[in-house]
Amino acid sequence: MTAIGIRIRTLALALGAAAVLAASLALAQGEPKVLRVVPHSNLAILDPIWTTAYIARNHGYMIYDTLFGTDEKSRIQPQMVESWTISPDKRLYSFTLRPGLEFHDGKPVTGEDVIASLSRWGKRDAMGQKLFTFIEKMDSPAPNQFRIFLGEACGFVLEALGKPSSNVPFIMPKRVADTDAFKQIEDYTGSGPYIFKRDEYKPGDKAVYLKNPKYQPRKEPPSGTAGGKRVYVDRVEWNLALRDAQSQVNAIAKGEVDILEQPAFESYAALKADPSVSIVNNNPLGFQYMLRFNHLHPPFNNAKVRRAAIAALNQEAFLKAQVGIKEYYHACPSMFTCNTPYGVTKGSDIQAKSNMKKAQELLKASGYDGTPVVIMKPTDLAAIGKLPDVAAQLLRQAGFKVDLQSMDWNTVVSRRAKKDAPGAGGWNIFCTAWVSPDIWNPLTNAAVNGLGDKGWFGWSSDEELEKLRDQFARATDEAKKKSMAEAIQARAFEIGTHAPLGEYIEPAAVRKGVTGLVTGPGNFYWNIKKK
Amino acid sequence: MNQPVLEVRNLTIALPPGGDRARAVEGVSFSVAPHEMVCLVGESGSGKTVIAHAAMGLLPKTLKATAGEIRLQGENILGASEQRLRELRCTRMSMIFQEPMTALNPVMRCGEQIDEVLRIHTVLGPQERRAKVLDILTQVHLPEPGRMLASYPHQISGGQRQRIMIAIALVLDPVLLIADEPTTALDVTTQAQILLLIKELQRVHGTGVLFITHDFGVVAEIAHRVAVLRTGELVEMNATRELLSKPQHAYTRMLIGSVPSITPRHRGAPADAPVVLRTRALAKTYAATGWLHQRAAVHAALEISLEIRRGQTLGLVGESGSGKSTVARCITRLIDPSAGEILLGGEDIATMPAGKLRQLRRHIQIVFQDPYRSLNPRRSVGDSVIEGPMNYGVSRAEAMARAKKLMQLVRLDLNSLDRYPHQFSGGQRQRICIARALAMEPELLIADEAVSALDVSVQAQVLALLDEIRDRLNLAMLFITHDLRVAAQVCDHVAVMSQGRVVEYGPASSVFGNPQHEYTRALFAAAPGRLWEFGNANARPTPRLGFPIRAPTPI
Amino acid sequence: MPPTAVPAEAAVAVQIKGGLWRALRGNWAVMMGGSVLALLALIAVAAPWLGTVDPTLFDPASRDLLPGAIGEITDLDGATIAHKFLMGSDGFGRDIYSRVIYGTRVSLIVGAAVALVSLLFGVSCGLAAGYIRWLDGVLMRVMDGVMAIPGILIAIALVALWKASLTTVIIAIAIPEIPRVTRLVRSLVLSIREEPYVEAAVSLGTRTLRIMFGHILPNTMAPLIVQGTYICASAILIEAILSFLGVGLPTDVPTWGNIMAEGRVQFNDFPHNVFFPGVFLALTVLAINMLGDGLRDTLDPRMSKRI
Amino acid sequence: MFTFLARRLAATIPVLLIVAVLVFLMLRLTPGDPAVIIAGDAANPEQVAQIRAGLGLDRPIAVQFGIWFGKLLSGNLGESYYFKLTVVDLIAHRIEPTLALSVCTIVLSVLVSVPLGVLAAWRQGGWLDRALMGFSVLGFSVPVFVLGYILIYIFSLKLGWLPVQGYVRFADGFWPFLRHLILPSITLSVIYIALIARVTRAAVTETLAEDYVRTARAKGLPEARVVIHHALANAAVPIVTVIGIGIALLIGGVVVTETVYAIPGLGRLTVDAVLARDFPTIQGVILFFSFAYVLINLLVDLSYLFFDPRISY
Repeated sequence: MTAIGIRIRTLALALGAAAVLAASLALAQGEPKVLRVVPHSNLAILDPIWTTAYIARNHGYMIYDTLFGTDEKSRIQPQMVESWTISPDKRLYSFTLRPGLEFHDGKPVTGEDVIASLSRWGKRDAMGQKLFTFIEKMDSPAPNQFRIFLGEACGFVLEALGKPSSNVPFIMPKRVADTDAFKQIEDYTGSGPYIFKRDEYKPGDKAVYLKNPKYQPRKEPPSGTAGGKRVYVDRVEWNLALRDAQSQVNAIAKGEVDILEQPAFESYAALKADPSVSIVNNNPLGFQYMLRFNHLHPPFNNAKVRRAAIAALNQEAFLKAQVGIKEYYHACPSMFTCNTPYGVTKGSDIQAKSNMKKAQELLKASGYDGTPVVIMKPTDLAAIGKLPDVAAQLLRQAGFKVDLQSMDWNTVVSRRAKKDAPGAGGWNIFCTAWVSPDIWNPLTNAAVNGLGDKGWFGWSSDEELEKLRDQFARATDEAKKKSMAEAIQARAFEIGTHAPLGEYIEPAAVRKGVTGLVTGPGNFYWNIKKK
Repeated sequence: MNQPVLEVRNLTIALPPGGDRARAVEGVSFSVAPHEMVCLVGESGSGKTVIAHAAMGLLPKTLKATAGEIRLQGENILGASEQRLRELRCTRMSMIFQEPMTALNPVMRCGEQIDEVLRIHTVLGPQERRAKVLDILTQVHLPEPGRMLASYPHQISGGQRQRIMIAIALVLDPVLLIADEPTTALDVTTQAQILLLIKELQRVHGTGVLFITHDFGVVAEIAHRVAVLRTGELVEMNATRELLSKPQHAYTRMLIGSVPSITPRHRGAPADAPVVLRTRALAKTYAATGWLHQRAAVHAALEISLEIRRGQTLGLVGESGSGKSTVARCITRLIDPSAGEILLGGEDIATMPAGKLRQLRRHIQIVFQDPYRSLNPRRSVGDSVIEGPMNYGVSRAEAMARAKKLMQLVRLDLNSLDRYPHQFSGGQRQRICIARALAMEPELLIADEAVSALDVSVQAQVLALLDEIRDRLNLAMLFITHDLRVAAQVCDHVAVMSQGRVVEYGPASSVFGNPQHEYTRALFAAAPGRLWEFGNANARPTPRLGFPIRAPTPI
Repeated sequence: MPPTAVPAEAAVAVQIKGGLWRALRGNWAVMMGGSVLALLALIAVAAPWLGTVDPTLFDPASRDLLPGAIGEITDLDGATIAHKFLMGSDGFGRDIYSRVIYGTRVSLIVGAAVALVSLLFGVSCGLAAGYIRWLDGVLMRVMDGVMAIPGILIAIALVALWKASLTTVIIAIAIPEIPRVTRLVRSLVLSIREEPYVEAAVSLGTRTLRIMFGHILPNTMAPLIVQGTYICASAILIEAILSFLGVGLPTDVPTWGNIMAEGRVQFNDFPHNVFFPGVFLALTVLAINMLGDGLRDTLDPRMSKRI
Repeated sequence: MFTFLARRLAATIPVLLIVAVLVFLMLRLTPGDPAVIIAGDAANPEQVAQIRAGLGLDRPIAVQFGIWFGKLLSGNLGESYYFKLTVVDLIAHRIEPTLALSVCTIVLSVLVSVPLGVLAAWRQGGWLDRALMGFSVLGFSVPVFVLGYILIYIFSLKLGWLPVQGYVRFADGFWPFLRHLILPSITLSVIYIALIARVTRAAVTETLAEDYVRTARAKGLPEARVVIHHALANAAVPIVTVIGIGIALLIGGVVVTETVYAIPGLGRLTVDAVLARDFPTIQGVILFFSFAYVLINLLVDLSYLFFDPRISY
């Protein structure tokens, strides 16, 4: 037997022995209740203030708590705040925190922590920046109290503090909140219902949250981000590796995962057919697609061309192609999402009551000289991947020349920040999607503004629009706000800041034994029971 | 007493369809008795190797014995089962092969390769086996058997490896040993030792030996009886002495006639012909460049001073590794010499830069040994021949005309210019190479082992052609060979080389007549069949008693 | 090496010209592979006339139709025409049959172009490395460097980081292949350089350049052609993998990889999205590999041991 | 022996150096600006500029390379822009799945392909030979992910024997660890088996024609012994070589297999890093894979000593 023969034999023996030993060791641990969740994208950045990514916001809701919350009816409800008073001239707001609020490291939550958290939030969030233009100073007369002094009265203080979606004003310990707003925080101590298990966190693999035993939920039933955040499971695991749509469907069918936050539209047919899986619509307000023009460069530096384009972009075509499931989408003329306080329809006839022929006439009348329109198409983001193709086809039918350029989402994000001409690495059109709370308020809706260079990508600029928005910010009574919203939207449609492309919902898929999903603009994991 | 060990009766073996002939072997009958050495002799393709493999039951599936029988001590091999054949091999009959370099398993120690036979065929314990292996190693005169046991084939010389092969074959004392050209790939001196060993072992063990060869010198040296084969048929069989001196069949006569005689032919070369090329203290040293450790520098050629005159042939004779090819390649500047001068018509081309050298290259042309790799397979014969002249501005038409004339000179029909090398035999290709060299109208033609790869009969024709060309065109020629007989026929002057040095240099008659240097004498002594006078239709035993074969000290 | 007395018939040179075509026709693998490939090339060229529609046209109404269903397609100026979806439709409502047929074009172009580019660069580097001594060391170290980086990773990085277009994909797939070709050519050149017919050419006074291109290059043709077919086959496969990973050609460009990448989302329920392009892809790569094997056995039997 | 080791190691250093330079240049000369991506969508230009300076992207390329290479030598591969972790930790997290998958695949492939190759060579022209060659050409032709989906569809969904996706760490129990690796290993090893079987067949066919095999037969040895101890023993070097070179092919397959089976390995990490323009991570992972490739081929060279005594260093 030469050496090689001996080598192979001993290798085989070693392998066999290992297998037998291990099999006998199959130990059955006591089964703690584990909730296995597949979030809608990979959790990479853990600072919900530093980035507006929705996954970071969901992570925030797990480990942090908020002063106020927004219930299912979009009304602001107290969360950490016990009681608050507003001075008659509406320029002094003083709040008292409810008792028993503690951070994970055991220290009580104080006014100082709140002030530090709010000021860090105010530097990055759009609505926060607006609010801080009104704030003179903030102070904490007692450990469980804090007061906000306004230079001028404004009507959206509570709406800002209870803001449900991106850059949510989470409350962090002062030592963490003092980190510079443009550097990511390193410490993940919060006062929310779950504790973040930092050592088990592996980006791209999994994130782990343990139940916070000392968390004292409010009495009220849970509703949106308001109400009591009771926790019925011991541990929540986010599976960050499972992003292939077909594997997700297979995994939940086999019970290897409990919740799919946002299955792909194509998966719903299979999920509905599966008896062991139920579809739960936890975000009725859903999302709105949007098509943004680049106002700096031709052809969309001319308002008439923008309106001709809006006329051609009928929402039905987009929704049918991208979502495809009748009951999950509906056209909505409003820029601030339908059936929300400011979901007005004024000015939307340009899009709602138009057809291709009208669009072609408008385009001829606009003096469009045929310069090609560069549309950026993300290849790796299924949720909005098909919108650019539909836009290209519709615009071509309307008479535009279209150059559809494909790239991954990160290139889209980096290119839309460039102000160069479309030919030199710039762009003309890109599409995206917002969760309704981000755009249902004229102040938070990034697209509806006229700030020009300092505004959101696309840089639409219009003093008239800015004046209207400023008046809206100052208005305090509801009726006045509603009429201001109508004026803003009419103006926005008039100058064609962007084209809303319809709304849709992406309900979660949940294993039969899992109940108690909280409805709201994000995915929240309190109040969930698992058999 | 001696019932024949091996009896072959009208053996017929069929070739697969599409071969150049229907049967590899046709109705061959002969027998081998104990203590007897029978030689099967014939040119390549004569079927001698096929017969040997048939006897051992090693024929590939494509060659089937269709008639006749092969009896090993009465038992018919052709009918035997694979299992039975395995039992017989190495126990009753053994075989040794031609290429010692590749006949042993390179990744297995030599001792183990012998031990393997004992382990399979006997029930001896490890100690007994080891003793038996050491014993057979001493029988084959291998130095330090202990070290030999543990060494790998690549660590020992060709001759030693052939002795290991013989040890493997004879360790179980078979009655029949088949030797398929065992010494053809060896040096002349090593070949002599192996032949002696086989004769000695035959005397001791009484084995019947079937010896296959194409070299009549070897036949003369060791055979008791000889069978001559041509294209699968037994042409003639007789005792060695009768066959060599009175060959009956015309083919046998032709074969014997083609073997050049060892005594040089007088050529009357004028001593005062102008010198074409002279070398002074030419040397080539390969500095071994081990990265971390310095291996000794190898002196391939040292202090070589020769001269070649117009109309004459200088022979460069020596065993492999003696440096004769290195000298030739230095002269043609295929490799750059380390020292010394090469004077071509007065100019020293040893260190001349490539640009200037190119003008002088036309004057020296070379013909290589391997006919199958000397011609670019992708080019027609015509293009190969006219490539040279066209390099020096000769128009295509004129070069083609010259090529046609050369085809006639080398006796090939004109249309071969349009065909491709693969459509020609070895001998024909060598003629094309000669034509290609002559197309340059060189002053010096170098033949580097130009005929060694050819059959004896084809060899004779090419040598005759070279002679005729040398006389007709009054060329100077440098003829490199390891075969003394060929050197004797062709050369006017002979230089004998050993380990990079010229040990003897003079006119052929004096060098062959009475060699001065001890190495030259050993070389002649080792040449097989020197007791016989070849060179004409039949061979005569040389009147003077040649000196007996002494096993010169191994180099 | 002592001269071998028995002439070696083993020098298996290739029968040239007349004999070559007969040998090629005789080889089963070459015929099979060659004819399938020719058919695919024909399909690629005749794509518009094979009952196909514009592959990028889609109509949300005819989404996810099963093979053989009748649906409608809206063309550029808005008119809708009835259309029989032979291979069903994808998530956009595009006709899979047309996309697969047009996909043949892209895949064959990618395969051929990658093979050409890598052979071109590989041969020139290989010849240079084989013939020019000082260049050999430097060049081969760089080639080792490129070869050490797994090909797929280079392709992914280049395609995703440059803008995704046909040329980027071709360059990205070709770059990792170049070192392999270079090493093959270099080893061939080094062995052919030692052949007597090259030394004879030197002594005939032929200039170095003429020797390189007149004697050495022609004799590397056989192994190069075989290597070229293997590169072509693996290039088509890698293009499909790149699309699958979402870093390949833009999804509106119909390639088999794209169709499968988009279709994989509903693999269990609508396998036709992946099945038809998968079959075409496997068939093409199979045909090219068989052609490669066949060529290897006919052109250069010695080559067969170097896969 | 030691001199060879030193020399071979020294030879790997220039190769790794070239790999480092190539990877660094390849990424720096591409469009797409990581600073913008990291700044997020609502950031304004000043913020982007701040981040860009923070990451040192505004300095000339040569300086950037100097800094990066300096840190590389000290084992610090820099910090991932995208994941708030050093690249070394990131790789450490993600290495186990890829390592497990690769080792299983290599062991499975070698145990299957070498015997198959030897049998095909021994019975050359027979049905097994043709079947194997057919399988090997097919193995090269079928895309890995299609094969993956089919296997999942049959063995996980329909038959329910094996899990659909995911990876269980070895520490969490050997049997679940193995169960999660069976399907991915089979998917990945198909192409690797095709490659090794084809080379084994070619190498053994060649050694079977050698003189020493004929001598072995002339010694009356049983056929099995002739094929294994004489033919296969001499074919070991080309076989081991292709296993070494095949690693590059394997890494390509790992990336796809990890995507299909949702295994959080280095392959998947590379794709995510590339999509997120995370230069340090891309460089770190590619360097890691290249270093592994060079190391494995070094081991292959060393194994020559074991397989072929003629090769002495």
